Amino acid sequence: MLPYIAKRLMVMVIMLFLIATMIFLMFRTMPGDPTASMVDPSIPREARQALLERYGLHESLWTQYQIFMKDLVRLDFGNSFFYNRPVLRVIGSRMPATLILMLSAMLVAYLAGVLGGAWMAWHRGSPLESVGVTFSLIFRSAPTFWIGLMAIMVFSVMLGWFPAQGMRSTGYTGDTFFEIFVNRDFLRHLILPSIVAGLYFLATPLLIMRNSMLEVMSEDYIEMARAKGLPERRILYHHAARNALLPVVTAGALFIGAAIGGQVLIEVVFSWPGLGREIVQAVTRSDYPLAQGIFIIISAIMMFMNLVADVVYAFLDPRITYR
Amino acid sequence: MKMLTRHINKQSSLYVFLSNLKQDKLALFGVVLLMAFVFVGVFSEQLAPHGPRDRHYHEEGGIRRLESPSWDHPFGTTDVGRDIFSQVILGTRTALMVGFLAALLVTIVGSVIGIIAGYFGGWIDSLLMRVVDFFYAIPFIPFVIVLAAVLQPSIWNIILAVSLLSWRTVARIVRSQVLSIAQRPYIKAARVAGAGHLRIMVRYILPNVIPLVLLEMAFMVNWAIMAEASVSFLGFGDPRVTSWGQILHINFISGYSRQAWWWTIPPGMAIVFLLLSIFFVARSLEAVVDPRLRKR
Amino acid sequence: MSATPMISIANLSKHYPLRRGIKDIFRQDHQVVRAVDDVSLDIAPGEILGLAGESGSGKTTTGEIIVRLQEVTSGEITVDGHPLEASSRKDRKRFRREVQMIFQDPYETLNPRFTVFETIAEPLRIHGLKDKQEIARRVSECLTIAGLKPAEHYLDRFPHEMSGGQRQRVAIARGIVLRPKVLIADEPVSMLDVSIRADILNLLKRLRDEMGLTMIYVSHDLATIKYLCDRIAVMYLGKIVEIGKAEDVIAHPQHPYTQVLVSSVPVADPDYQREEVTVDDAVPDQINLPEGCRFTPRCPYAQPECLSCGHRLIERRDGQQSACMFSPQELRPRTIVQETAGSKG
Amino acid sequence: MLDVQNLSVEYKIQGGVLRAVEDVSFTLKRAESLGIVGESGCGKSTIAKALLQLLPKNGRISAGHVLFDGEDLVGKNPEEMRKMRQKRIALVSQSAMNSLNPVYTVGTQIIEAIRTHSRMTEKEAFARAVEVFSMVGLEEKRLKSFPHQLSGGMKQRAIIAMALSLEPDIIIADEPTTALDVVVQGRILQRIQKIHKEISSSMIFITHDISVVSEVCETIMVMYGGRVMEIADTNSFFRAPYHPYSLGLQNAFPSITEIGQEELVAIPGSPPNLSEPQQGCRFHVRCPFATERCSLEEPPLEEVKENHYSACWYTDKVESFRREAKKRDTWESVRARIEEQILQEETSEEMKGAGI
Amino acid sequence: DIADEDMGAPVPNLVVLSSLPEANRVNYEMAQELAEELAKIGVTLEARPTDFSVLLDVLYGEDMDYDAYTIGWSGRVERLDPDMFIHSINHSDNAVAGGNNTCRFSNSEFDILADAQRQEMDVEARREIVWRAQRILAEEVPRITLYSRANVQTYDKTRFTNMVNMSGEGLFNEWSPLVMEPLSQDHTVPVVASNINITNLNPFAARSVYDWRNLRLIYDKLVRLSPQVEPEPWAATGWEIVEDTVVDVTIRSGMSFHDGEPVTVDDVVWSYQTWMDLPDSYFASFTNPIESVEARDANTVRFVLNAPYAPFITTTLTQIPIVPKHIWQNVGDVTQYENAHPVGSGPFSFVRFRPGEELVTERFADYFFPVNIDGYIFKIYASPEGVLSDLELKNVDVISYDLIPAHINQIKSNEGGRFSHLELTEAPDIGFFYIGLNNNRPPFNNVDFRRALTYLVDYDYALDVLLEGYGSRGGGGLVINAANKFWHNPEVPIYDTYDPEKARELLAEAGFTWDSTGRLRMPR
Ligand SMILES: Nc1ncnc2c1ncn2[C@@H]1O[C@H](COP(=O)(O)OP(=O)(O)OP(=O)(O)O)[C@@H](O)[C@H]1O
Ligand SMILES: Nc1ncnc2c1ncn2[C@@H]1O[C@H](COP(=O)(O)OP(=O)(O)OP(=O)(O)O)[C@@H](O)[C@H]1O
Ligand SMILES: [Mg+2]
Ligand SMILES: [Mg+2]
Ligand code: NI
Repeated sequence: MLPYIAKRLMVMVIMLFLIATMIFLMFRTMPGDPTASMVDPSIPREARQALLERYGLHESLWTQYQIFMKDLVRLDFGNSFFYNRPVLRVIGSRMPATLILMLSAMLVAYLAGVLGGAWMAWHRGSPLESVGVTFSLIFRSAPTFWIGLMAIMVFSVMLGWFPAQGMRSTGYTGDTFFEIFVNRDFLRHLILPSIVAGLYFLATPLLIMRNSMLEVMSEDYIEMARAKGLPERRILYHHAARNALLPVVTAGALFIGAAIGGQVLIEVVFSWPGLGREIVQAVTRSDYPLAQGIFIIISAIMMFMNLVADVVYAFLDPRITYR
Repeated sequence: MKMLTRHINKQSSLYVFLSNLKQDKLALFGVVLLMAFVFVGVFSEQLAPHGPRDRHYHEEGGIRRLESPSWDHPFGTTDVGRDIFSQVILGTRTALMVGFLAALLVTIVGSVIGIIAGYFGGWIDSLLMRVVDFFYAIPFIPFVIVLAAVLQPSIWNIILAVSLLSWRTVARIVRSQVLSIAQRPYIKAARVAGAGHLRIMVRYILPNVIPLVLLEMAFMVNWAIMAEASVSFLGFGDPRVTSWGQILHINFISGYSRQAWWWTIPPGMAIVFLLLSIFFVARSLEAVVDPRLRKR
Repeated sequence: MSATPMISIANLSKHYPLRRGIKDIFRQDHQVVRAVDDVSLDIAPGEILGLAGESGSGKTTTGEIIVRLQEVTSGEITVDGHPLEASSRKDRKRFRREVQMIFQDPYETLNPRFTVFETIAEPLRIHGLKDKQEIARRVSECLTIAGLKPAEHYLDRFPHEMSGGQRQRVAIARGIVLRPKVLIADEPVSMLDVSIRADILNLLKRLRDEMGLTMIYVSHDLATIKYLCDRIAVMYLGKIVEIGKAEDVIAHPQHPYTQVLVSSVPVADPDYQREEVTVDDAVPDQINLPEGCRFTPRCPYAQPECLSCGHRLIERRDGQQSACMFSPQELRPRTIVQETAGSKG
Repeated sequence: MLDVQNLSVEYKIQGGVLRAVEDVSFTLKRAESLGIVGESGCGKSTIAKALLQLLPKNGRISAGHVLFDGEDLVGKNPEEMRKMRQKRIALVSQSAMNSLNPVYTVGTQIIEAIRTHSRMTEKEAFARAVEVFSMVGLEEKRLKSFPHQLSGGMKQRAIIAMALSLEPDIIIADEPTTALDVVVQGRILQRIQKIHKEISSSMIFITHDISVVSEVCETIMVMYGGRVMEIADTNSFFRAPYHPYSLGLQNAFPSITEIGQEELVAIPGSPPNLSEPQQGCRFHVRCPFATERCSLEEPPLEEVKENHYSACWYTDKVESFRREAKKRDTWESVRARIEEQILQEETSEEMKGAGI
Repeated sequence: DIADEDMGAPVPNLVVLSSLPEANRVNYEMAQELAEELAKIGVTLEARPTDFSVLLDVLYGEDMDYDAYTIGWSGRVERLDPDMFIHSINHSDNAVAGGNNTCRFSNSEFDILADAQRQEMDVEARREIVWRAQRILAEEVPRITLYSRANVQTYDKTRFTNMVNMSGEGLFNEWSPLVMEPLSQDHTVPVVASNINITNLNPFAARSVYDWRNLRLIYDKLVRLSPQVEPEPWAATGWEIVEDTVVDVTIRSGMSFHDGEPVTVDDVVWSYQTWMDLPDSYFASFTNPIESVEARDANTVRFVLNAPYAPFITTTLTQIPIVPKHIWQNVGDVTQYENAHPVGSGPFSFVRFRPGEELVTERFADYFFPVNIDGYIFKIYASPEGVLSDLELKNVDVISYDLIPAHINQIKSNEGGRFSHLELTEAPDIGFFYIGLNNNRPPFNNVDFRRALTYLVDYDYALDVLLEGYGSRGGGGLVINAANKFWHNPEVPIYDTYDPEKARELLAEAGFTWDSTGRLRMPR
C-alpha cells in the first residue's frame, strides 16, 4: 500500500508541474498586463514600467518560467501583487472557509443521498421513488446561484431565519480556528449556503447509491443473506448498503475535488469569503501569482482526493490490493 | 413481401428506448418537453415577438420599465423596457447551441480517444489515460474563467472550455466499456474473420458504445448549459449573445433580482426545465445502457 | 500421422506479463503468467484433436494463438506448411481464411446488432466478395450445412430471437463460410443444454467428414472429447502432460493428473465404481509455479525426483505419451512433504 | 418430512405471466436425497426458492402447498419463515463465486448466520464454525479469509459449511458445482455424499447434469417445462426410464465409460416458451411418439412401478419406445416435423404480411 | 447625384471597445446604442465589450490601435482642481503612448491654455483660462461625455447622525467617521459596507482608492480638505508660501503614533522623501513637482518645488500620509512590506483585518480631534445585492459606494417599511463617463464628424432610463461639469442634444456623402 501511495504521489507531482506550466503559459498569454489594473491610469508610464520590473514581468518568458518553477519547487508561490503578501498565506486564510462550506454541503448531500438512495432502491417502483429522483434532479438542473438568490429572498429576507450574507456576524472577534469556526454564529451562517450547495450535490450520491444498490441487490450474496434468514434491515444496511457504498464513496472523493472549484457561485451569492471568489478576483486583476497559486492548490487537492478515493476504496473493499 | 415481415431488432437501443418510454412517464414527459425546447430553439427568431434589445414605450411615450407580466409582455419587461419573453425565447437557442455543440465536441473527442485507448490498450492506453488524468486535475470553473480571460469572452470560448475539460469523462467511460466489449467473443470472431482494426472499431465497437455515448452526451449537454449559465452569471460570458445566464446576470447586476420576480424566475425555470427534460431522457437512456435499471 | 501435419506447433510459449507499475518498467525480472509453456503438437489433416484440462491450464490461450488472436511469446506455428509468422498482408489474409474459431458462449458470440445474414456475410465481405448474389448463395449454403433449414427463415433474425443451439449453429456457419482448413472450437457446447449438445457435436463431426476440416476441440469435458476427438492432449498449467488416442487416454491414463481428471468425471450409471484418486482441489498460483513437474504439489504419487522433472513427453503405450517420469506401474505413494498449495491470498 | 403438493409458481412479466412451475408434487423423507434435473429454465431453481419463500418480488406461489413437518409453509408470515431458513432449511446456492459477501470475512458471515438463529455467543459460534469447517475439510484459519482469497472450491465448501452449521433438517443445494472444474467438482461431490451419510439431514440436489445425480442421490426427479416428467429411484431410473424425454436424454449424453461410441442423438427442437399458454404434454412437440392426444391433454404423473412415477399417456408402450428411441431416425423424424411446422408458420406469416 | 467612385473614401468600419455590462452597464448599453444609431447613417460600428484591464492595455499600450472606447474618470476630491481634467487628459504632450490623453486630442491653442492654467497662482485668473480651455474642448469634441453619476448613498439614520456627504466621495469620506455621532450608547461602532475588497494595508503599495479609504483614516495627513473642499490645516497648523516654489509647513505638536511614539518633523520629511523616491507610487503625480523636502526646525518642514505648482496645497499636502519612520526605515523595500498591522497617527487605529471579510478599527484615544464613534468596521460583500439584504436586516449602517439605481428605487419606495431606518444622501459627481474617440484616425480626425456624432447620442436615455435620473447629462467635450461649481464653464457643452436628423444635416454640409449602398463616405 505505502509504495503504491508513494508512486501515486510521485505521479501527482509530475502532473502538478505540467499543470503549473500550462497555467503559467495561459496567464502570460492573457491580454492586459497586471499593471493595467494595478495602477491608476493617471499614473505616468514610467511608473508602470517600474512596477513591471519590480514583479519581474519585464524578463523574458523563459526566465520568468524558470524563476516560477524554481520557486514552485520550494513551494513558494511568490507574493500576491495585490495583497502584497505571500500567496500561500492568502490561500491559507481563505481555505478553511471554502473547505468547511464544501464539506458541510457534502455532508448534507451524502447523508440525504446515501440514505435516500438506499431507501429508494429497496422500495423500487414506489411513487416516492419517482418523487425522490425528480426532486434531486430538479436541484441538479437549477443553477446554484439562482437557487441561492431565491433562498436568501425567502429564508433570510422574508422569513428572517438565517443570516443572508457572509460567514459570521459583523465584528465577531476570535482569532484561532476554533474561535472562528466552532460556534453557533458561524453555524447559523453556514446553514443556508451549505444546504443550497448540498441540494445541488444531492443527485450524485442519491442516484449512484440507488443504482449501485439495485446492482448489489441482484447479487447472489444478497439472496444468500435472505436464505440465511437474516432480518431485512440487516440485509439492507449490513450487506446491501455496505457494498453499494463503494462507488458512492469513490464518487464522493472525486466530487470534493470538483466541488472546490465550483464553489465560486455560492461564495458570490452568499458573500462567503472563500477561495473561489478569490480566484475570480485574482484572474480579473491579473494577479498572476495568486491565481496560479490557487489554481495549483486546487489541482493538487483534486488529485489528492483522487488518491484518497482509491485508498478509501481499498480500505472498504478487501478485494482490492494496490502494489 | 419479405420486407413486410422484416424482423425488428428488439435489442436495438432505439427500440428499447422507445418501448421504455411507454412505461416511464417521466421519460415521456422529458422527451416531449425537450422536443418543445428544440422547437422553440429552432424557430426562436420567428417565435420571439421582439428583438432582445428593443425598448418598449407606453402610448404616452414613457418607457415600459419593469412591468410585471401582461398580455403584451408575457414575462414582463426589464429595467430598460425590454421584453423578457423574447429574451428567454432567444436564449433557448443559445442554450441548445452551447449544450449540443459542446456535447458533440466532447463526445466525439472523448469517444474517439476512449475507443482508441480501450481497443489498442498497451502504451497507447497508458499514455492517453495519463492525459485524461491530467485533465481530471484541472478545476472547472477557474479554468473556464482563465480561458475566458485569455481568449476574451465569447460563446465559442465557453464551448471550447467546456469541451476541453469534459471529454476526459467520456473518454474514461467509453474506454472501460470498450475494454469489456473488446473481450466479447463476437469481436474476437470478427478478428478471426480478418476484420481490420478500423472495421472493428467502426462496425462492432462503435455501435455498442453509442447508447452510452448518447447518455454521456445528455449529461454533457446539461453540464455545458449549466456551465454557460454559471460563467455568464459570474460575468465571463459573452455579453453580445442573449442567453439565460446572461439574462440572469443582467438581472443580478441591475439590482432588481429581488424586486422583479418575472425577470428572475423565467430564465431560471427555463434552465431547470430544459435540464430536467434532458435528465429524464437520460435516465431512460440509462436503462438502455444498463438493463438492470429497467423496470420490469 | 504419416502425412505432413496440417497444424504444427513447436515449442510454443505464451507469457502474460504482470503489469505492475511505472517503476517495474526498469526491472529486468518481469513476473509473468506462463499461460502456455513450451508446447509442441502436430495435428494431421482431417484430425480432431481434443484439448482437455482444468480451468486456467492454457487451453483457450493455445487456441487463440493458433488463430492469431494472441501474439506468441516464442515458438512456431505452421499451418498447412505456411509458418504463422508470414507477415505480408496477403499471407495474413490467406491465413485468416484458412483458420477459423468458434467460441464458448452462444449468447455472446454473435453481434447483437447484426442479423444472421449480416453475421455470416461479414467474413465474405471482409475478404472482398462483392457479388450480392454470390454472398446470398453462400450464406444460405452454410446455414443449411450448419443445420438451420430452411435458411431463408433465419436470415433476417437477430441473435436474441434464437435459442442457444441455433446461435451456436450460426456461429459455426460463420466459421465455415470462408471454407477454412482448420477450425478451432473452444468449448462450443459447454453452455448448451444437454439435449442439444449432441446435435452440435454431430455437426462438428460431419464437418470434418464432409469438408475435411482439421479441428482442435477445446473442452474440460472429457466425455464430449471422447465422443468427438481422435486424439486428446491433456494440459496442466500450460504444459501438455499427456497426449494420445482418445479412447486410450481415457481407458488407460498414464499421467497421474489424467488419472485424477478421468476419475473425477461423474458417470450416469449408478453401478459404476470409480477408482478413487484423491487430490487437493486447489490449483497452485500461476505465477510462482512449482519447480519441476507442475503437478507435484497435488500429486498423490509425488517423489523427490519429480522436483527435477523436465516435462519431457515419454511414449508409454502405442501412440500415447505422458510427461510423468513414471509409468503407472511405477507410481508409489507420495513421499515429499506437502507445502500448502493453492492459497491465493 | 417435506411434502410438496401441486405446487405452481408464476412470475409476472411484461405482457403476462410466466408459469415457471406447474403442479409439482413430491415428497422428501428424512435423510433422503432427491436430485432434481432438467434443462435450463425448466423451473428447478424456482422450486428451491419457492420452498424457502424466497421468490423475487414478481414471483408468487399461485397454488399448492408445501408441508414441512405437517406445517404448510405457503402463507406463513415472513417473520416465521425467516426464522425457518437456515435453521431448518438451508440453501447452498448455485454460484459459490458470488454468494459470499466480498467485504466480510468468511468467518464473519458464518457466525452471522449462526447467531441470527441461535443464542450462541460469539465464541460459541466461532467454535461451531471451526467445527463445520473441519467437516468440509477447511482449515480454521480460512475463517479469517475474505472470499476473494479463497479458490472456487474452497468458497463452495465454505458455503456448504454454512448450510451445515445449524444442522438443518433439509439442505437444498442448487447446482452447487456447476461453476467448478471437473476435478474440484468431483471432490465436492464426494464430500457432499460423505457428509450426507454422516448427518441425518435430507437433501434436495439440483443440477442439470444427470450423471451427477446418479452419483449423489437416491431419488431423481426429471423436470421439463415447469412440470415433473418422471420421479424414480435412481437405480431404477438409470436402468429403465419410462418417459420419452428421459429416453431422449440418455441418448444425448456422451459417456466416458462406454467403449465403442454409439452416435449421440439430440432431442430436436427446444423447450417450450413458458410465457405462452401451454396445452397438452409439455414435451409433445419434441416427442417422437406424440399423438393427437398428447397435444391436447396433459398426462398425469402416475406410478408405473414401485417408487417410479412417469407423466406419459403411453407408459404401457414403454418397451417399444425404448427400442425405437435408440434409433437415430426416430428423432430425425421429429426434426423434420418441426422444420415443416416452421415453414408453415412462415407462409402464414407472409400471407398475413401480404394482407396488410 | 454623383457616382460612387467619385465620392470620398468610405468611412472605415469601426470598433468601439465598451465596458462589460458588469463593469459598467450604462457604458455598455450606450455603446450598443451608438452602434445602432451609426448603422442608421451608414456607418458600421461594432460595440465590442472588453474587459477593463484589457481596455487599459489597449489605451495605454504602444500600438494605440483603437477607434473608440467607453470609459470614465472618477470624481475624486483632488480632481476638483481642474488640472487633471484640463491638462492631463487633453494636452497634446500626453497624446503619446502611455499618456492620459487617450483621445489623442491635439490643439495648439488649447495646449497653451492648459499649460498656462497650471502656472497661474491667481485663482480668478486661472478660472478664466480654464473656462476658455473648456470652450475649446466643447467645440472640438475630442470625446463625447455621456453622463455623470450622482453619488447616492445611504446610512442608518436611527443609529447615526451628523453624516457628511461629499462630492466625489460620498458618505464614507474623510470627515464622516470624524464627526458622525451615534444616537445610542449601544451601537457606537458603525458597520460600513463595501462591495469591493480591500487588498492592501501598506500605503506604499496601495494602488487603488479602495485601499486608501481606510488607510487615510489610520494614517494622518498634513492638510485635509474640508467638507467644503477647502484645504484645512490638520497635522500641520499652517503653511507659508515663501516663494512661488518654496512652501514652509508647520507641524502640530504633541501628536503621537498609535504605538505611542511621538510624531516628529523627521517622520514627515522621511515620509515625503520616501514617496518622492518611488516613481510608481499611487501619489507619483503629486510628488513629482517637489524638488526637495527638509526639516527647518523641530516644527517646520520646507518644501521646494521644481516649478510653481498651483495645486500643491490642495492635492499634494492633502494626500501624502505620514508614516512612522521608526517602523519603516527598517523594513527594506517599503513596497514589499506587508504591514500586517498598520501603525499610523490618524484618528482610528487598526485592530484587525480579515481579507474578504472585514477591517476593524477603533478610535485613537490620544487624537487631537474629538471623534464620537468608538471605531468602525469596514465590511466587505461579494455583491451590492448582498449589501441590500444586510441593509434591510440592519446589519449595515453606512455604505461606502454609490447605490445602483435599482437599489435607490427600492430604498425609496420602502415597501413594507423595510427601509424606513435608512436615509438616502445624494451628491453630484464631478467625474464623468464618456465615449473616447481616437482623434488620430478617420473618421474621428474629422471635427465635423465628431460634432455630428454628438447628435447621435441619446443623453436623456442614458440619464433618465439607464441611470433612472440619478446623475447629470453629458455632452460633447464636457470635462468639468456643473457639480464643480467654481471651475465649470456654464456655456458648455455646446453640442448636447440627441437629434439624428441634425447629424445627417451636419454631415451633408461638411461634404460627407452616401453612396448607392447607403454607406457613408468621407468628404473628398
Ligand atoms: N489477457 C491475459 N492476461 C493475463 N493473463 C491471462 C490472459 N488471458 C489468460 N490469462 C491467464 O492465462 C492462463 C491460461 O488461460 P486460458 O484462458 O488459456 O485457460 P483455459 O484453459 O482456457 O481455462 P478455462 O477452462 O477457464 O477456459 C490463466 O491463468 C489465465 O488467468
Ligand atoms: N424473476 C423472474 N422473473 C421472470 N421470470 C423468471 C424469473 N426467474 C426465473 N424466471 C423464468 O422462470 C423459468 C424457470 O426459471 P428457473 O431459474 O427456475 O430455471 P432453472 O431450472 O433453475 O434453470 P437453470 O438451469 O438455468 O438454472 C425460466 O423460464 C425463467 O426464465
Ligand atoms: Mg478457456
Ligand atoms: Mg437455476
Ligand atoms: Ni458441466
